[in-house]
Amino acid sequence: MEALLGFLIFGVTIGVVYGIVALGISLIYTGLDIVHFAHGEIYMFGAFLGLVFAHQYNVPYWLAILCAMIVTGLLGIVIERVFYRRLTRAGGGYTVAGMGMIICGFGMSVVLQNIAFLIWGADAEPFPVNFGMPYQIGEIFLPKSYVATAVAALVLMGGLHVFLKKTKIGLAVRAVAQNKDIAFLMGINVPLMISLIFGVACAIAAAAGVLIGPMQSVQVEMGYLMLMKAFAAAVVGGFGSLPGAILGGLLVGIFENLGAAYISGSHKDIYAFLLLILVLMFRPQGLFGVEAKVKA
Amino acid sequence: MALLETRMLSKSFGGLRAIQQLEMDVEEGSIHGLIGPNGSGKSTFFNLVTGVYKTDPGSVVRFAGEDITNFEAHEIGRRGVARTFQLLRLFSEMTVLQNLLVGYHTHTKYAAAAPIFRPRSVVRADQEASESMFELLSIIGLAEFADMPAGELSGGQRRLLSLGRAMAMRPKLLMLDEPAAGLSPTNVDVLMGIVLDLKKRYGLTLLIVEHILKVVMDTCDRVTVLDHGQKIGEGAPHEVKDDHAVVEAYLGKEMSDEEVRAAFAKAAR
Amino acid sequence: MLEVRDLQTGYGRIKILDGVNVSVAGGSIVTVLGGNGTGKSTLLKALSGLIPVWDGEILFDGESIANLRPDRIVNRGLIQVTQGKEAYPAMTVEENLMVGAFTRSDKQGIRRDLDKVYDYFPALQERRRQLSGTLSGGEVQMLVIGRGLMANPRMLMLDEPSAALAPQVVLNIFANVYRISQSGVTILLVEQNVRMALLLAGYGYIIRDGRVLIEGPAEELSGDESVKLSYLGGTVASREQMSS
Amino acid sequence: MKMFSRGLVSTALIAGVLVVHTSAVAGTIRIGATMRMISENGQKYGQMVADEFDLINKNGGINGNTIELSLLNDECKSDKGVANANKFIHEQKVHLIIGSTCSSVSLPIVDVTAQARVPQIIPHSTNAKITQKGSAWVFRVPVSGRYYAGVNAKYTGENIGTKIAYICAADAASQNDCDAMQDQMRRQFNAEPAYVAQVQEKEVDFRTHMLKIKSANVDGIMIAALAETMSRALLQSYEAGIGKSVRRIGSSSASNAPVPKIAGDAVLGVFYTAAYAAADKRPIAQLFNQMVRDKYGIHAPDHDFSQAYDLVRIVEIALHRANLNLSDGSLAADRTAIRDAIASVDGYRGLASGPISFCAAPTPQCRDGNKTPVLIHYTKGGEEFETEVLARVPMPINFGLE
Amino acid sequence: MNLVVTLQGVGGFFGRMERTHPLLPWLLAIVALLPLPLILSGLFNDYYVYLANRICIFIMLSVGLNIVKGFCGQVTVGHVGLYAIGAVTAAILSTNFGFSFWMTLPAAIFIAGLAGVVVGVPSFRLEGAYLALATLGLGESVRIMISVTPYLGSSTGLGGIPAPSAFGFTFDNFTRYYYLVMPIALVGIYLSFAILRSATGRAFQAIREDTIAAAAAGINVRKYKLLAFVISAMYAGCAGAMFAHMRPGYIHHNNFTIIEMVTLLLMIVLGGIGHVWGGVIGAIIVTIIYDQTKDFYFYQPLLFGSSMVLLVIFMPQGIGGLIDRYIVTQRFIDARREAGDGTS
Repeated sequence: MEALLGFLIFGVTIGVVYGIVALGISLIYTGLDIVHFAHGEIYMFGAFLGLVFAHQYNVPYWLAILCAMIVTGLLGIVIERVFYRRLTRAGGGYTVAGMGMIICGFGMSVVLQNIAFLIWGADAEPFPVNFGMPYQIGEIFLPKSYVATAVAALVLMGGLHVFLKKTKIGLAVRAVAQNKDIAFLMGINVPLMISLIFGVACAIAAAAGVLIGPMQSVQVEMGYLMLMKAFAAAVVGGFGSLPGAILGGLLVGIFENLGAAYISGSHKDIYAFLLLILVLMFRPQGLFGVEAKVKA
Repeated sequence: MALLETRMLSKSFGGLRAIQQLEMDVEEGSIHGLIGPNGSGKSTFFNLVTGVYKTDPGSVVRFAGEDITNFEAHEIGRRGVARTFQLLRLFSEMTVLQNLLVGYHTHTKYAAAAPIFRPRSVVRADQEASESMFELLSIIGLAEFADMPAGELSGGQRRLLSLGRAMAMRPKLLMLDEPAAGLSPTNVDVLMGIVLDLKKRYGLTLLIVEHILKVVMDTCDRVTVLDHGQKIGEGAPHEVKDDHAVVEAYLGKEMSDEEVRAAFAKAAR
Repeated sequence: MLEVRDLQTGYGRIKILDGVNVSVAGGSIVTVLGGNGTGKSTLLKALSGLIPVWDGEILFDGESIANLRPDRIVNRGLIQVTQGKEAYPAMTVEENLMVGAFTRSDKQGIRRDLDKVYDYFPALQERRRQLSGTLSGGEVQMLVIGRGLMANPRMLMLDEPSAALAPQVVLNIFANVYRISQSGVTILLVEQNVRMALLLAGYGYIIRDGRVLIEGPAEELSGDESVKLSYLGGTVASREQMSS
Repeated sequence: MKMFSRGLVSTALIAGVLVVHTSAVAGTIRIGATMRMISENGQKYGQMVADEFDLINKNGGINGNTIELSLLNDECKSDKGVANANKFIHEQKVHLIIGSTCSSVSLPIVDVTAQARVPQIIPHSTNAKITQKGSAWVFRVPVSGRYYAGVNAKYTGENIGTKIAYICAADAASQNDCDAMQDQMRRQFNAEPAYVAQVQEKEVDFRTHMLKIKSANVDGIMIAALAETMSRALLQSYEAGIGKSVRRIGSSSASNAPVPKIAGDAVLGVFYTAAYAAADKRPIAQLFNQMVRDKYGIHAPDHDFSQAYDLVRIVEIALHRANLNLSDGSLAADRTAIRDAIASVDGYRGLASGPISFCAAPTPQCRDGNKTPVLIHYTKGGEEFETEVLARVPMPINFGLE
Repeated sequence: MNLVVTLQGVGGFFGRMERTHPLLPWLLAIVALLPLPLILSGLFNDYYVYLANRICIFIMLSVGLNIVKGFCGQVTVGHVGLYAIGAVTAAILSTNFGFSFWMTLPAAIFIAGLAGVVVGVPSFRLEGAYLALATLGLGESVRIMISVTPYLGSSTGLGGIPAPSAFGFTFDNFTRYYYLVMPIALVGIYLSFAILRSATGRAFQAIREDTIAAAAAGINVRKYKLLAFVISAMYAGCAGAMFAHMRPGYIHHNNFTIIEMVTLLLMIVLGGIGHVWGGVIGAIIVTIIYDQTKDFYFYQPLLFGSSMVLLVIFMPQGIGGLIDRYIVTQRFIDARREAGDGTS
């Protein structure tokens, strides 16, 4: 029983991080209609930037998260403006919009990874943050970093929710996400909003990177696996659905930890894909998605 | 016997009932018109018959006596139902000839895996196919564009090509979804001339959705009028024209111009 | 107020409009008529900046707005109301209306206009907290018109507000359009429903194959035999035409 | 036309890249090295190897000949390593191949060098199979995994206990360390593993395993993984609440600098076997530590550094001894001469804790040069980590082969 | 202008030969390519023969990928998984069961084909990015399975895969292996052409252009999608077997990672998605560039990644598309001139 609870805790702590990255992926998908295959590298950049702020400039951890979010967000906006903008403008067709976006995403991820390597080197960097002694409830061991991660994730989600639902800009962002032409006709500066969406998505990926830093250390190659898990989370929760992304992240986290615990630990990374494929096959709109936005 | 029959045909999208218990017969050898206001369910009807959408339970679609309800689209095509699309849906990166050959697909005389080894029979079958498609191309007047990508054609030529692609299937029933949309009056005449010529040549049955009333009235033997997914009138064109329910659906309550103007003025006050 | 001169535009390589001339006087209702695929919607898209103008001139209040970004055109008070099916289904009615007011920052004015919209279309007020995806076709059409009004327009361009609606609803909507025009908003109405449009408008254009074919005062057009014969399709036939 | 000119430009660019390589020059000894260069350490070992050969050249070269080193990256991928080896052999016509750092790359290259009859000397691949293939052309400077396991198992069984959990990462060296350790525990103490977890090479989340290990109440945890993976596992073992009383046993890569750097205090008490200990008190070791610190900015060199350094020295010795013609026609003879010269290296004493000796027979006994693992444990974590030598254990030549 | 004339001339020459016998140009091509190892080792050295072998394997992979991706328009990024399956099948059958190459090759093709069914089934319901995600997951799962299963090679890889031999002749060095893989690659290209020009190929293309219209034209969309996946999987399986048996006969799960997939994508993007020759050109150019930039290993990913991004943005049709477009436009202008403006 305690073991089960332990596995659940692990599932939830990693799940919220999956969820946050998935949130960004979903946001980009709804906003720009692209599945961003380079998002894992954005997350990695965020983690490194957080590290730079925390250790080179000795910024407190929470502020490092914020700084990393801002810088990564700006980086995302530059990437969107320079590269994706052209592709989204080029519009339909199987060469450009469908496959092209995916290939461009892969290319971008290779480029970003290489740039990070050239800046920070290939070795993993520790991200020690002293949260103090873990909580101990009976036999269950609950490190404070887990709690901090969960809290930060909740704050992020809440912030994003408030931003989207309660602010005027948030309303515009949703309008752009749902229908760009109409948003344009309502006087919304759509290109700006798209950049904003991309920036916000990148910023929250950065937050995820900084949050996971103390748990898993920071490394140039960290993005790819996270991307796969976050994709799984986004699809499981329903692509484009923001609460779905978080729930999907939790589900993927719990599913793979329970799978690792009770089926076979060696195949842990396969479980996420398994869940992804099962959901795609039997409920393409995702578990919480209202309507599947399958691209033709 | 009717070539195409629908019984209790229904389709809802979410809460919206696009087609409601539609009963319709298309007689073999006839030209059947389907008219109705925008959103009355004409395109949905096409999509249901050709298997693009799945029908609601209880619906029956029969073609040549066979129940084809909810068959896969290609199965229906294989049985001799060809259609055109309002948005044409041409294979624009393929050449004109290839577009037709795709239509001819169901008549290809070799198995899908056979071309891997490309035996003589395959080569010969391909040659025969190309020849007969060239014949069709000359009927619709696109022979000289055979090797051009379909995407490079002009608007009128595209309409002709979409007609040709449907004809390449050697169908028994040809369903045309607004074939004349966007054409100039002379081109409409040319197109309808070709359609009638094809009908005579191949003994087709035609089902036409058209907005240009003149086309429907001039060419159709029988007309069905849809409104809000329901059949509100059917008969020969001249009968339909005078049908009270039809007129009602198109014009609403029979208000005179003055009454309408009065309603406007009242609202403004 | 709006002056379109020799407008040419299209999609990709395909030219849709080949020299269209339209002019709309301030405070009037002008209608552009034509069947499917004649280029009516393309005209509106070019006017609101959604597609590039290839050639020609668009003057709004004497200033060129050709190839401006859509939001800049909106800022000048020229608002397009899209077809009824294009609301934001995942937003509530009120949120939809607030999107329309995005460019404005005067809270009181927005409040006033919101009340005005609810006054025009009381059905919307009843459903202001509902997701707009649950509305009926007529209500959605009211919603998109209301959303256009929220931008405080000086000129409103309506794209087929009667499409796929029951006659009674069409009458209601047209009556409200008339009311809006009476409040001082210039209206450009693009329609297939020739009879209703000509009853509402003062002046009409009929376009076909990307060119203006006939133009004139509404009464003249509705009396024109050639108009009846060639352009009045299924949805637009009047009683007389059906039986002629 | 615009598109077309764009195409022309692209084609021209591609053609520009296809530069023809300079052909080989007689009078130079050509050495090709393939390593995993996209990693901080790999980069630095590679750099050190290159620097050391440069130094030899500056000091007059080998019997008047200069050494030309070509360093390529294999990303630790066998197909790329094989391609590099083929490039060295057939295009650059090298006399000697150094590499690879990764066992899974060295393994296939052994076959390539055996077929092409080119001597190959390996800086740090520990997988025992490399020399068991019986190639007459391969030499290994590092300690073979079979010796490490023996020492580790003996220490563990005698001092800690026999109930051991294993976490084995899916890279060839770690897998080999893990398997050999389990095997030795069986042989020496008749102890079956208490828990075995097979994880990805770059696994990031071990907590589920740790929780299961925790409930298994083991005496020790063997973590066989590359440095970064290992340090994550170490950290997470504490997160899961496994106390200090459970000893952590590292595979040989525990000696790599990233482990204490990333794991911090979690490395305290971790013990492992390696080929070199920075805590070595010998003057040569102290000098080496100083050199690495000054030149490469590394706090303390790990055994991969020392092995790379030893490798250069052994190659230097062998090249001095070999009777080389270095003409175009003498390539095959020169290669054989170098091989025989390396095989004649006997009792080389360098940084490694014991002597390194090779002999002519194509057997592991002859080709696993270093047979003296050092048992080390960490006494301080972090970037300025400190270690302590527990024991030096010269192993019998045949150990682990029966 | 000259280029078009030359290309049309070459095309015409091929066409004339093909009319004599459909296989004639291909036999001639094999004959023409026979002395290549001699030329390469004479002009450069043996290493380039090795490179030619690798190119042949990549040609099989990219031509196969082009069938499902270029012809049929299905976005798959799990192709390396199938390649891995082919390689592992060949390796296990030959080392554990002693099968010869002539048995392992068809077996690898067959098993990979079966796996192709598994990868293809999601395409019934998924399109575009969703399909990409599903196939990415499947491909990566294959690699993970291999890496954690000792029987499939796990971390140490599978080694000792024997060189193929026939009638006492062993294909155990580059030059000899070339005479095995070159004809196979040419057969692969030929089959790809045969498929493209047949009704099957047209069905693939029709599905790519418009699934609904294709179905309305009587094409069994599911059957042909699956067929495309299976055929392309068989190519991958064949490439896998060719890779496994090539000296030194060693495979490792590291050879089948996402980076390899990205390289493969670059090949077909550069060559031109949907053009048979595109895959071939891409495989040749990318392999050579990769090799020639080996010395700049720190910047190689940057070069490859950015060329992918830039290609997609500025030259989405690739080299093949560029040539095609040029020829077609030329012909279009001619046709228009002859038709005297026609009906437009």
